[in-house]
Amino acid sequence: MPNPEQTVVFRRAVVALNGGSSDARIVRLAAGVARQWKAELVAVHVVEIDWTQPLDADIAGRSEDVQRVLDLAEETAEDCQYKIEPVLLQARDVGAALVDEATEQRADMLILGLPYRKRFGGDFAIGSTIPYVLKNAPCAVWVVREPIPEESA
Amino acid sequence: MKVVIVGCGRVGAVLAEAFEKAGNDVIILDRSTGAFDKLPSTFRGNAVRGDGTDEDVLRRAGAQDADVFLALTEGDNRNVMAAQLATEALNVGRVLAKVNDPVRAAAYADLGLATICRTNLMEDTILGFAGLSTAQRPPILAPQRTHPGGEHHRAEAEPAAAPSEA
Amino acid sequence: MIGGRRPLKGRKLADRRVRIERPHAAYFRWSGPGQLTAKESASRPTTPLGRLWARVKAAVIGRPLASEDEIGERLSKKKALAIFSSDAISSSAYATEEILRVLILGGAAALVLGLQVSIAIAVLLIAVAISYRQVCLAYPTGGGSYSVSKRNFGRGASLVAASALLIDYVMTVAVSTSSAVEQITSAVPALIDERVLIGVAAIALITIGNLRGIREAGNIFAVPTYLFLGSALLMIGIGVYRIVILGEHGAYDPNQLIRQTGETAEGVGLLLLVRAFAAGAVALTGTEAIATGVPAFKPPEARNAATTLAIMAALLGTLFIGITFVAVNFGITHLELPEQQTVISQVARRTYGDGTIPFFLFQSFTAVLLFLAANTSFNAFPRLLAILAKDGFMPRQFALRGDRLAFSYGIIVLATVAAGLVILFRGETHLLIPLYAVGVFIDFTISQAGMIRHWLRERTPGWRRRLTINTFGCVLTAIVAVVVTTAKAPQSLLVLLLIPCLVGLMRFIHRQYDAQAEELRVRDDTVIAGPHREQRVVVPINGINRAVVQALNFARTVSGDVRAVFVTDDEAEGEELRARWERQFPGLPLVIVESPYRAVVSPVVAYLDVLDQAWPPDKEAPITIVVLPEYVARHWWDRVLYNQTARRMKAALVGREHTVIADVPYRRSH
Amino acid sequence: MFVLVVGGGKVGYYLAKELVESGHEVVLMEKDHARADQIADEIGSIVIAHDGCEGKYLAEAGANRADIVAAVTGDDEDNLVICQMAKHHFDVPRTIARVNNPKNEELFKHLGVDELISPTRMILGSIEQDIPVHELLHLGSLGGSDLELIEAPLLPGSSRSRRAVRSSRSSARDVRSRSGRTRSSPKATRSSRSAARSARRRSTASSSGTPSRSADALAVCGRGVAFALAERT
Repeated sequence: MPNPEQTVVFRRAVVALNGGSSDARIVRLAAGVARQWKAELVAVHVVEIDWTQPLDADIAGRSEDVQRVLDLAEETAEDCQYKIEPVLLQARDVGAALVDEATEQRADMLILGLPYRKRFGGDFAIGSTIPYVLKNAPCAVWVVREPIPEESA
Repeated sequence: MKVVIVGCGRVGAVLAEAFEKAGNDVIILDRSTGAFDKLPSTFRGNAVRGDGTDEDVLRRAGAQDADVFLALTEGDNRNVMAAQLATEALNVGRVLAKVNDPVRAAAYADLGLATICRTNLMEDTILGFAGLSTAQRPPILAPQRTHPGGEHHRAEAEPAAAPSEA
Repeated sequence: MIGGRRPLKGRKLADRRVRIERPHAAYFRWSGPGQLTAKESASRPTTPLGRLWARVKAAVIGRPLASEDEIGERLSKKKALAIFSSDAISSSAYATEEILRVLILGGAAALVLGLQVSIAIAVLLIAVAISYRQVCLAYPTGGGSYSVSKRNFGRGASLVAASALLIDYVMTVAVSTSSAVEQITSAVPALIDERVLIGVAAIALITIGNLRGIREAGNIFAVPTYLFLGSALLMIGIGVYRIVILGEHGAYDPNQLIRQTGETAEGVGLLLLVRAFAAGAVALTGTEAIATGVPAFKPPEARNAATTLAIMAALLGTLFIGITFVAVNFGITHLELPEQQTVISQVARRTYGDGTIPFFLFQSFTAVLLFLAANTSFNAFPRLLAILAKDGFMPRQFALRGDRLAFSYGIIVLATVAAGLVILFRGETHLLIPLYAVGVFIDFTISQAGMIRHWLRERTPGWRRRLTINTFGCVLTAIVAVVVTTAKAPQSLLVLLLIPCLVGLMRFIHRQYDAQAEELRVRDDTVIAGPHREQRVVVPINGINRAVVQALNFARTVSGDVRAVFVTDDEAEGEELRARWERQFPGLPLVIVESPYRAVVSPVVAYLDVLDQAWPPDKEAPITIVVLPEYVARHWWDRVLYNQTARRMKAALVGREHTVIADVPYRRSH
Repeated sequence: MFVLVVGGGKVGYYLAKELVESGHEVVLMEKDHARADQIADEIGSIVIAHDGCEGKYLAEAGANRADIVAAVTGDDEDNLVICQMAKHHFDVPRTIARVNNPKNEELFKHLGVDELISPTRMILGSIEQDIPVHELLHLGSLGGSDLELIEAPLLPGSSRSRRAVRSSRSSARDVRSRSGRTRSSPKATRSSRSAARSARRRSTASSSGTPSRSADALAVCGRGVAFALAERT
C-alpha cells in the first residue's frame, strides 16, 4: 500500500541483468518497490566485448541468448504487472557501462544481483563489477545477494 | 667448438659443465655473480658477469663467431633478444633460445629462431607419461625459415636447422 | 546509428558503450532455446482492410487479451451465490405465473391450490438440491452432468446429457429474455408492441458483453441479484403482513377469469394439478449451475459450493412459495387484457402500489436479474461446446478462444438460436416454457443416475446414505421428467426429438474427426526419411513474360523434369512462340496444345492425364507439380482482371491425385 | 584506428590518453595490477592488466586487428619481442618500439620494428645541439636507468629512416622549437597541443610531393612534450 509518510526510495532505477538466476529476483524486487511510487524501471544488460572485436561488432543483437535475458526480464516484470524498459549494451567493461548508463538515464537507484556460485565449492564471487559500481555509481546502489541454497548451507 | 651460454641457472650451469667436459670452449654469462656459484669449482671456462642482451657485453666476453649460442635465462624476451643478437650481429652458427611461452616459442620458430619451450616439453612428456596422446611436437622447434638478419650467413643457418629437426 | 547500434561515450575519457536496438523485441520474445513467443503486435493485421476490421472489433469487443490475462479469480460464497444463482432465482419471476396459467383453467377454486402446487415443487427443489450437494462434494473439479455421466456411463449417456443441457441453455436465454421484456412491458405497457425488438436487442447486448469477455463480472452480477432478493423478500414480507395480520384478501373474479381464458372452468382434476406442477417445475432450472462451477469457488471449494447451493435452494424456495402465497391470496393471475401483466408485476403493484417508485424499481431489478440469468447461459453454453469440441463432438472452432478469451463461436451460435426463438415465439414466455424444463429434468435424472453409479463404485465412507439420497433424487427427477414431458406435450416432444438429433450430429462429427485423425496419423516410432517419389513439373504458360520466367525458374529448382504447356487456338501463334522459346529456353521442352474448341483448362488437364498414362505402370506414380505463374495485381479492385484462368485451373486440379499445385506469384518490386 | 599500447609507464599512459582524446580506439596493457587499476581509474576501461609479452594476452588484447602496436615498456627485450610478435604473428601493419639502449636501434630496425623511439638518443641529440637544460621537461624516468624522457623529436641525419619519417621530421623540429619557447608547463601543454596540430598540418603539407603521398602525421603530445610520428596509411 502506498504510504505517503514513507520516503520515496527511487523514481527511476536501473536494474542490471547478468543473465543468471538472480535476474528474476531483482526484477521482481524492483517491480514490487517501484509500484509504490510508480517509479520507472530500466533493465540493462551489458554484453562484454573482448578486445579481439570492435566495440560495435554485431554480436549482442544477433545472439538469441542475449536477447532472452532482456525478454525474460520483461516477462518477469509483466508477471508482476509492471513495465520495465529493456536496454542492451555492448561495452568493454560491465561496471563502467552500467554506471554510465545509470548516469545518462538519470537513475537514482542501481540494482544489482549477486548470484550464489555453486561451482568451486560455492561462494559469492563479487568480481570486479560490483566494486566498480559501488565506487563509481552516481546514485544509490542495491546489491541483492541470493540466499544460499539449503543443501550447501 | 665455442659455446656461449647466456643465463647461469640450473640448466645453464649443467650445460656449461657438460660442454666443458666434452672439451669445448665455454663462455657463460649472467647478470649476477652469485649465479656462478652453481658452477663446479673445477669449471675452467669463461664466466662473465653482464647482460646477455647487450651487444657490447657479448662482444667483450668473446661471443663473436661462436659455434653454439644458448639463451637460457629466465626471461623469454631476454633469451629471444640475445639469440637474435647472436644471429644478427655476432655471426653465431647455431643459436637456441629458451622460450617458455608456447605462443612465442612457435612464433619465433616461425621467424627463423630455434626455440625450446619448457611448457611444451613438460606438457608432452607428462601427457605421455600418463598414457595420453600428445601433440607430437619436436623438443626443439626448428626455425621455419631464415632469420631476417640471417641472409648474409645463410650457409651457417641451414646446417643449424638440420640437426634440430632430427 | 549503424545497424541498430548507437555508440555512446561514458564519463571517463576512454569509456565507450554501444546501445543495441532489438528489432525482434516489438514482435517476439525469446522464451527458450529455439522458442519464440509472439507478442500482440505480431498478430496485428497488416492490410488496410484487416486493420479497419480489427479497429471495429476492438471498438465493439475491446482489445485482444493474451491467454495469461485470464483472471483465475476465485469466488467467495457471496459472489458465487449471485453469479451462479441468478438463473435459478430468476425463475421465481415466472414460475408462479406458469402454475396459475394452468390452474386458471380450473377456475377460481383451482387457483387457490396454487400454493400447494408450489409447495410440492419446493419439496422437489429440496430433494434436487440435496442430491446436487453430493455432486459438489464428489466432483470438486466441476460436476456438470456431462462430465458426471461421461465418467460413470460413457459416451452415450453423456451425449444425451450434453444435448439436453445445450437445449436448456438456449431455452434459458430465450425464456429469461422474454420474461425480462415482459416485466418491462408490464411496468410500461406502451412498449408492448416492441417486445420482440427489445428482446433481440437485449440478447445482442449480452452477446457483445460476452464477446468482450466480461470476466470481471462478479460485482455486476452481485448487485442486481441482491437488489432483487432484497426487494422481493420485502415485497413478500409486506404481502404476508397484509394478508395475515391485516387480513387483506382478494378473491378471483370468475368473470375476469373467463375473460382471460375465453372459456369456462373445466373443474379441478388431478390432471390439471399435474400439469400445473409440470409448469411450475421451471423453478428448478439453473439449480445445477453451482455443481458445474465448483472449481471457481475459494477453497475449500466443494464445501463452499455445497453451502452456497443450500443457501440458494432455501432462498429460491422462500421466494417461490412466498410469491405464490401472496399472488393466490390477493387473487392475482396473469392478465392478457386489457394489458398484458405478469403475475409478479401485479404482486409488486399490489404491495408497493401502482406507479410508485418502489414498484418501478422492483420491476427493473427483476428485468435486470432475468437478463443476468440469460447471461449465465452465455458463460456455460460456450464452455460446454468447447469441452465437446475438445472431445471431438463439435466442430473444433468452438474450442478456440477469441481475442478476448471468450469462446466467440459458441457465444454467437447461442445468441443466434436464442434470438431466433424469441422472434419465433413473439417474445411470449409462456409459449416457450413447454420447451423448457424438459431438458433440465432429463439432465437431473442422468446426473443423479451417474451419482448412483459413482457411489456404487467408489464406496467411500457413508456411501450408503449418499446412495440413498441420490437414488431418491434420481427416481424423483425421473418421474418429474416423465410428468413434465407428458404434461407439456406436444411441444415437449419437440425437445425429445431434438436430443437424439443432436446426439446423432455429435456422433457424426466425432466419427468424421476420428476418421480424419486415423487418416493423418503417423506412427510415432517411424523415422521420416526424405522423399522417395519422383517429381515432375508441368508449367502451363500464356506466353513468355516475367511471371512465366519466374515460374519456370522455380520449376527447375524442384525437378529436372520440367515441361511447359501452351494452349492456343491459333496455330500461327503457337509456331511463333515455339521459335522464340527455342531461342530463349534452349533445352526446355515446350508442348503446344492446339485447342480448336478454345478451351484452356481442360486440355491441360487432359494432357496431365496423358502424362500419367504414359508413366510405366510398374513404377510408383510420380508427383506431378503444376506450377502456375500468377501475376499479383497491385490493387484489390484490379485483381478481377488477372488470374481467372489460374483460378479455374486450380479448381480443376485440386482433387486430382498425385498432383501438387504451386502458385508462383509475380509481384512488382516497388 | 586501433592502437595497442604495451607498457603503462608515463609514456604509455600519456600516449594512450592522447590517442583516446583524438578519437582512436586504444587498449593499454600493463602487467602491474596496481598501476593498471590506477590508469583505468583515470582514463577508463581500456586497460588489460596482463603481460603484453605473453602471446595469449596479446591475442586477447586484439593484436590481430590492431593497426599499430606501440611497445613502450622499460625493457628493450620486451619491446622487441612485442613488436616482433605483433608484426609476424599478428600481422600488425605498424609497430613502434621504445629503445633504451641506442646500440639496439640497429638490431630493432633490422628485425623489422617499423618505428623506434629512443629517449637516450634524443637526449644525446639535444645535448649535442646544445639545448638549454631548463627547457627540457621531465616526462618520465626510464626503468633501470638514470635517463629521463623529455621530448621525442625524430632526429635528423638518420640515414636509414624512411621517407615518410623524414617528411614529419621537419615538422617535429618545428614542434620542438615552438614548445621550447614556452616556459610554464600548463601553458606549454596548450601550446604544444596547438603545435601538434600545426605539425599535423605541416607534415601533411610537407609530405606531399614525396613518394608516400598518403602519409598522415600522427601527432601526439603529452605534458609539454610533442611526438610527431609519420605513419603510412
